[in-house]
Amino acid sequence: MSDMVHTPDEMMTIAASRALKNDDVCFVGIGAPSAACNVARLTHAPDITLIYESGTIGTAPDVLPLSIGDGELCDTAVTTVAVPEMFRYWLQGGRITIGFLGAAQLDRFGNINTTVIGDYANPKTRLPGGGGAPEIAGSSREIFITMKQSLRGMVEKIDFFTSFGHGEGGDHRQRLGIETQGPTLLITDLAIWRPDPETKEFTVVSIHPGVTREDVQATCGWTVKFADRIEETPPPTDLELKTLRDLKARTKAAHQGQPDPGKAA
Amino acid sequence: MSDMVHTPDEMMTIAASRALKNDDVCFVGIGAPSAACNVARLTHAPDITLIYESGTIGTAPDVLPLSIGDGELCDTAVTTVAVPEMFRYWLQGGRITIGFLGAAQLDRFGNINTTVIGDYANPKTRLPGGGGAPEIAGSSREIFITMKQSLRGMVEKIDFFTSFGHGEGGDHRQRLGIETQGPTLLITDLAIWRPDPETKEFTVVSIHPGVTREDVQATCGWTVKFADRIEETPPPTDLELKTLRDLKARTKAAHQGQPDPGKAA
Amino acid sequence: MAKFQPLADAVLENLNDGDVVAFEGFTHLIPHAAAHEAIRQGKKDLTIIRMTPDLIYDQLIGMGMVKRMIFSYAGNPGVGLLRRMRDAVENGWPQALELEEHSHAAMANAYEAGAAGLPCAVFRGYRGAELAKVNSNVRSVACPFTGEVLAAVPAVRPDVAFIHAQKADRKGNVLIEGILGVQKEAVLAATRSVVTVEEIVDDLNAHPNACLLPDWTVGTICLVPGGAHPSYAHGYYVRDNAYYIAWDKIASDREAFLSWMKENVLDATPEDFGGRVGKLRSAA
Amino acid sequence: MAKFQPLADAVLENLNDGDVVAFEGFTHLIPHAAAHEAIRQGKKDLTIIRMTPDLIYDQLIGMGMVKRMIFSYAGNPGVGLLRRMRDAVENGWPQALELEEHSHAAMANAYEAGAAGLPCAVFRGYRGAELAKVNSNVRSVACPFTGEVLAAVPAVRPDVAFIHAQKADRKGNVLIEGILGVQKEAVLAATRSVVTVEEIVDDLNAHPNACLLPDWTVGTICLVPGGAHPSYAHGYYVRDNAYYIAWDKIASDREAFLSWMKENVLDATPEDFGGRVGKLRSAA
Repeated sequence: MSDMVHTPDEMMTIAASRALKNDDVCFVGIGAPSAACNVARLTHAPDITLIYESGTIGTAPDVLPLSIGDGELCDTAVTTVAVPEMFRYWLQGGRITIGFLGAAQLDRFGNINTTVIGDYANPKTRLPGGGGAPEIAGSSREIFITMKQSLRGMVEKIDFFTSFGHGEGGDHRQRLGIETQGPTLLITDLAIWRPDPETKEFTVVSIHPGVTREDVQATCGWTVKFADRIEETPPPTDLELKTLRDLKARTKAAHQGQPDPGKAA
Repeated sequence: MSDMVHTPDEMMTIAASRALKNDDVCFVGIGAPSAACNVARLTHAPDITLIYESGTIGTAPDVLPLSIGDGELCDTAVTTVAVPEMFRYWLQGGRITIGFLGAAQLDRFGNINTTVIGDYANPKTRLPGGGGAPEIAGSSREIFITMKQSLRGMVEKIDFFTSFGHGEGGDHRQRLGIETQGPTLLITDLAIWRPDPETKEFTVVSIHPGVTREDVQATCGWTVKFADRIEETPPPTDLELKTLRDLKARTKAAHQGQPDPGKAA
Repeated sequence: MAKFQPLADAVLENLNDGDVVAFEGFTHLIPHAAAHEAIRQGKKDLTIIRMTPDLIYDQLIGMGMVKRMIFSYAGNPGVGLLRRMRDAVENGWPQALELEEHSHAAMANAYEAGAAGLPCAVFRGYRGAELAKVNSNVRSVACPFTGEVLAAVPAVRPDVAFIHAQKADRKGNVLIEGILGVQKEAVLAATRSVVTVEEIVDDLNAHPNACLLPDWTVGTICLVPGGAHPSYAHGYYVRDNAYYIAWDKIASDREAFLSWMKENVLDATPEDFGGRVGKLRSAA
Repeated sequence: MAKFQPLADAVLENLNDGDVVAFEGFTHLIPHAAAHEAIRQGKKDLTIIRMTPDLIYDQLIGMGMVKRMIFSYAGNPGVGLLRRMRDAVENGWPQALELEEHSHAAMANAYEAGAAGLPCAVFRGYRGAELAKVNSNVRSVACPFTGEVLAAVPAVRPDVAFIHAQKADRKGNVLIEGILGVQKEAVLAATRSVVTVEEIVDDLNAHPNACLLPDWTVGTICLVPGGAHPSYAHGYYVRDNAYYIAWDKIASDREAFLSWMKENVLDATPEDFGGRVGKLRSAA
């Protein structure tokens, strides 16, 4: 256990990194998933294969990319393929073990919205959209989701099904002919959740150090289901925390050490 | 006109080479088509783009390849793509102006058989099969055919429709929804043939020097149609003949100057 | 056969009001200079296509040039939303924007199908995804062997595609290296194409299997060093991440946006791009 | 994660009687050594797949190991017919051979679909071609946007694929350069794979967009210098065209064939391939 005080965000990223195995092949989204995947690579999973949808396969960036296509990803990749090949041979081909997604809105069954808040035709807020998520959710063997808890984000009913998790729960995936497992893990800044084997509702199985059940419920828009036996997430180790912070520091330096647009011209 | 005596085979290759333009993009078959395309490149069409189905685009071999994938093709190509891309982006994509085919059996409407002699299920002679021909015939803007005349080869009825020319003639291609022009030129060792604008039957429009109408009919299995006005094919020029012979000589030296299998082990 | 032209002439000859146009690039090699030239020429009623519309699409939309956008992820990657696009979708400013929205897999397959001369792309996708319900261009076919229902979307076939590449040779063969995106597909799928390049060289010295567009597949080539800025050109200059971060603020306000556009686009030229990447070259 | 093994062990562990197997190569990099090892091990009842079955398929068929062949062009390229295959098809010697015959476009698309995890490939093909009438695996789908009828064939999904490549690194990443054929697709489409290579190196020094199979996509790697002979390995040795020409005569007679096979295959080893390419190296 680390003597350093860690933030909930750091705990989230580190808990997510621990779920990844050395032989996983991860399709990595930007933000928390990218940090978690690279912390795993820099600690317990040195041979993990990280794939970004820009076509970089087996990449090992020294700093986190701001986008999914920074030059660093290609420079350090085993190979870089065109985007149609990425989606056909690599994702649809069933080669991804873990698809790592974030969410603007999430429901208890792991369905994700990153498209619109409000009505699709007349949105209150137009979000970026699904990008790779609809097929990442369908073709990866398992889906891990990571997001910070909030009443706005973890909702009873999402406004738009950008990507399908367990739908209405139970065997809904199988009924649609989807053969992959779907969301098997949710890591938030407060807890670790796994789907109930029967209902597929996300269930809290581990709570991060210093967090209470009440905290978890207070930042979740649905009535939280807790497992019979709940563990306490082991706090970040010194190595984990140092690795994450060093990575973030290198990233910050890299992203800010360049001219700004007002002066560049 | 050349003082050198040329063979009918040479006349065929050179007549075929003349039909190619500097801005053509040719999908090249092995044998006479390959020689004709390279003679064109080495004489009047230096910028012609030659594509072999092995994926080599814009190739300029110094010797004729024995196969469609000799190393020379790749060494001299502008680029080399994988075979699925070749058939999807380049042939099916409609980028080929001239598909150049040979034939084991040919009928008067430019339909080609390279699959079997006799019945498909119980063939008298099993030939190599179509390879790229079925889609070359469909996706190239025009098809040129080159073959030596013989009663065995130019037949009333081919045993198998490996690739579709003008079918039963007339608008048969359009009726099948094929938008490309199909066979527009047949060059044999005796004559040059073009399809009749209406019936699409191959019609002799030019006869090679020293060849008679009777020669053409004697080596063709259907009743030959001759155009109202028939030209005499200009004989090979010194440059054409020298170019072709030098190419063949370089090719022969290259293909024989290597160990034979009995001694190699 | 590729033609060599100044960028202004190439845009004038190739991009018309009402065209379906793709300024493609996947984080890498985004054709900013070409889009800025289109903005200076004030083209109208465009249908713009891109997997990842980002800053230049925000700019085209904010300048009122676009009636419809076909896309799969409209964000400022790693930073946030596209505020000019949001303003058009949410408030109709400066004009309403029609959206045809897909997933990345659908768009990538649709470009591939366009390059391959097919009318549609067939893939495994959209299962349980609600886009299939709001986009009538998401349909399906059944596999005639297994019965599996697969998704189908129309092929992308732009009137004109703009891309930025590292190099062309003097004949007009174009080389792209690094992150490739769907740029080769965009050019092969389009009726016309304009390629801006970092440099024109005697010999590309290309790997035999590199991503290369032969000269006869390319319409026009324009020499515009720095023309991908603030995105990057692998081997030439790095991504100007600070610019992307700063864009969020510029685009958040209509007046700030318009005055930035006047200063940095309307009153600028393609030649300005070279200077913008000066400090970014050393890190490449 | 790729495993490094002697070829005999790799064939023993990966190829079973009754398997659907592809020994792929498109003129370049044909896995002769792997096929010869399969012949020495006397596998039976194989279904063999290949776009361009040539000498090794003639040999597998002539040795009575094959019940079915899926292919698109069965010839000795530039030389003529495959005489052992003809004998099987025309005379049932040494046993009957079932054929599933396609066009190149169909096979290339079927490999692509196999690598892409699809049940079938969709393309524009077979129009007016009689193969569509004699092969029940040529079907069609209608484009749901234009109504155009497109051809469909089942994806190729071999139990095991054998290919030959130039290099692997010590981790097991495999590099292929030059004429690429459908080898990458064959490995990605197959359940198991064996790759013979010319050499194993510390660093592939690969171009970022080269054709590369990451170690975790490859089953087994075997070091077999010369293993593509009489085909060639770009950068290592040239094609032994004289061998292809000579094969025509060897294969024309059953006894000549069998005695050649005994001497050159049954009584030989993978290590013999290195010697066979000795004189061909200098020309590469």
